[in-house]
Amino acid sequence: MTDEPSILETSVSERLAAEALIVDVDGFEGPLDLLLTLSRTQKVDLRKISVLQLAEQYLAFVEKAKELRIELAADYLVMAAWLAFLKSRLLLPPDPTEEGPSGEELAAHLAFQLERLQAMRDTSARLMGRDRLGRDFFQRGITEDVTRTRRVTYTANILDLMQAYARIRTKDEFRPLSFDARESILTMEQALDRLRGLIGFAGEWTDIMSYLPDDWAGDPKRRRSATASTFAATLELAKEGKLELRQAETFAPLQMRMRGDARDG
Amino acid sequence: MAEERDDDSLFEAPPMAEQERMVEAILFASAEPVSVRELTGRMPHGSKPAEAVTHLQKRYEGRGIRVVRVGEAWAIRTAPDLGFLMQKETVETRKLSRAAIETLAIIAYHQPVTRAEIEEIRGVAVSKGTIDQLLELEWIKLGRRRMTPGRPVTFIATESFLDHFGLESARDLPGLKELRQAGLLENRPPPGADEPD
Amino acid sequence: MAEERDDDSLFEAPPMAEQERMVEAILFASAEPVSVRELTGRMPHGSKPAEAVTHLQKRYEGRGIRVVRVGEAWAIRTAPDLGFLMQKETVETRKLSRAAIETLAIIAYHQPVTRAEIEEIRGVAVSKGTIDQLLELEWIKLGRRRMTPGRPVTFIATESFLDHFGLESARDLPGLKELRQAGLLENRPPPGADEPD
Repeated sequence: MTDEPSILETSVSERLAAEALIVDVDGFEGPLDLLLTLSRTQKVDLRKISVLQLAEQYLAFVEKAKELRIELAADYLVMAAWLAFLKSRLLLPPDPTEEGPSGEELAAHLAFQLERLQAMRDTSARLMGRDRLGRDFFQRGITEDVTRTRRVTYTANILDLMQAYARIRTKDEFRPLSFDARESILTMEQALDRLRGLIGFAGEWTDIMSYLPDDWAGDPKRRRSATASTFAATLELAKEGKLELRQAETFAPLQMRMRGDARDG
Repeated sequence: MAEERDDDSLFEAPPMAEQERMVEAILFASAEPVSVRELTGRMPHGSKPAEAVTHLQKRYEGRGIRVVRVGEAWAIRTAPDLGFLMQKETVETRKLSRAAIETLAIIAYHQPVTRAEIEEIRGVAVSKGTIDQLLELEWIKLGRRRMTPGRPVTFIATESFLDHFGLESARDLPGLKELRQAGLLENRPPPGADEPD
Repeated sequence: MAEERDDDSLFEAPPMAEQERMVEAILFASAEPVSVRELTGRMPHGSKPAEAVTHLQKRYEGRGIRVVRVGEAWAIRTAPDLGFLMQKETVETRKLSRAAIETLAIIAYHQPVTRAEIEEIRGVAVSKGTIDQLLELEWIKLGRRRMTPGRPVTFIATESFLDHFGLESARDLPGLKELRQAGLLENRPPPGADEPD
């Protein structure tokens, strides 16, 4: 019993405070926040805090919560287990064979974390207490002063962009992002092979569309691919001097025929 | 604020120079011209806004902005001879369409990417207008041609894109897992609930 | 471009007093801060807006409106001591949760900072919606990815953040120097941990 004096010797007011804390348990934002609140009862600068005493305060709090059948979230219990470990490290003489950081190092880091959290709390209060735009100082009330040119510009922010991407990708989540639609693509090599075989028959000007493979002329997707690759293939053959191409006007049908010298010879 | 009125300064108006400052701030921040009556209502008791506004008007003579009377009210306006500088202020901003933002997202995440690949990922055709719009906004540009048959052009995101979206580089865009952690994958509207492309 | 050399006077920058007027008009007409780069783009060739704006700032000292620096940009804002006159213009901002305020402060003081680091400092997971809310307010944005395993995304504070809190730059954050000297902005890994992340 005497080895836990700090719990038994707490005054009535401190016990009341502890109970008030328990009622408030939902108000804490995690174990570190709870530790910071508990540390205030020591009424010293955070740099001079007794981590041992703080560990005991925390463990007493968790004990009390158990008595009152208040369920604490797992991370509070994880912290309790860690503090119990820390406490034993701090109380027992250091074991030179033991690996890892010493109790003092761990305690110092905890004190650092508390001090850092407190510092961020203080600065956030200072920040929010500053003169603020729209509350203490103001921007120009009318922005459109001179109406001269009207230019439409489009805008989007990073959230829109990420949401759009997420929307597309979750829709596709179970579909691999590979090109599985190969069966509706006629490659240029295929078209070239085909045309080389047929070119000898093109003595007269003929619409190149008539050279599409039969089974590629129906389905629009296949037709589009076949048209593109066939056209590319005719360009390739024209470059090789095997055929001539002509078009009466923009968007008119493209016609091809065997080159004259090839025809004659 | 209320405590300031407790002593005998209660009925003493602030000095004219101070009143002038007040009129200046009010006219600046108001969305509409402000009448003398409204100024009187907003300024400390005993103030003479009509006088203050005249001083202010004089002070701004020849400056880049002027104090002008608009009917019964007062406003601050830019000097008319500087109107040529203001052309940028009359820009109308519109939200980018869903088709455009999705196309842009795909280009940003997958660049360099061809139009066929964009269509593959989106699962719908990408209209020429969409690509043109993004090109015009200078958020995308043409990249190297893909060394595949037909040598299709690819699209990549531009510096202006990074600028506009406040990114240092396109690699800084968060991945799907990070998007999920940020809760951005949940507000997904049900399919078909949105406007068509 | 080459033709500019043909007639010197044609492209001579306006006198500094005139440039000051121009900067005054441009800053005045825009609700958002205007960067020096944009000023340069809008003013006649050869103008020195950075110099003009400094003159202008001096001119407005002690007035009801002030010329303030916001990061790399400049803006005109009403003097904070006159806020009491502006009830009508006050914009009701959504109240930020304590978690959001602390997260914002951590990002501002520790930037660039990863989500894991924010959680390490607060000792609790960053709840869903907190980062979202700050992004939506445009007070934070994505920074460069951290070059550590997993290449986590980082967050940094924006120009709007500076504007909202009346800060000239992130270096002017209150207490920054003291915090740094006290070592409280260091990313100190827990003893015995190999990898901070």
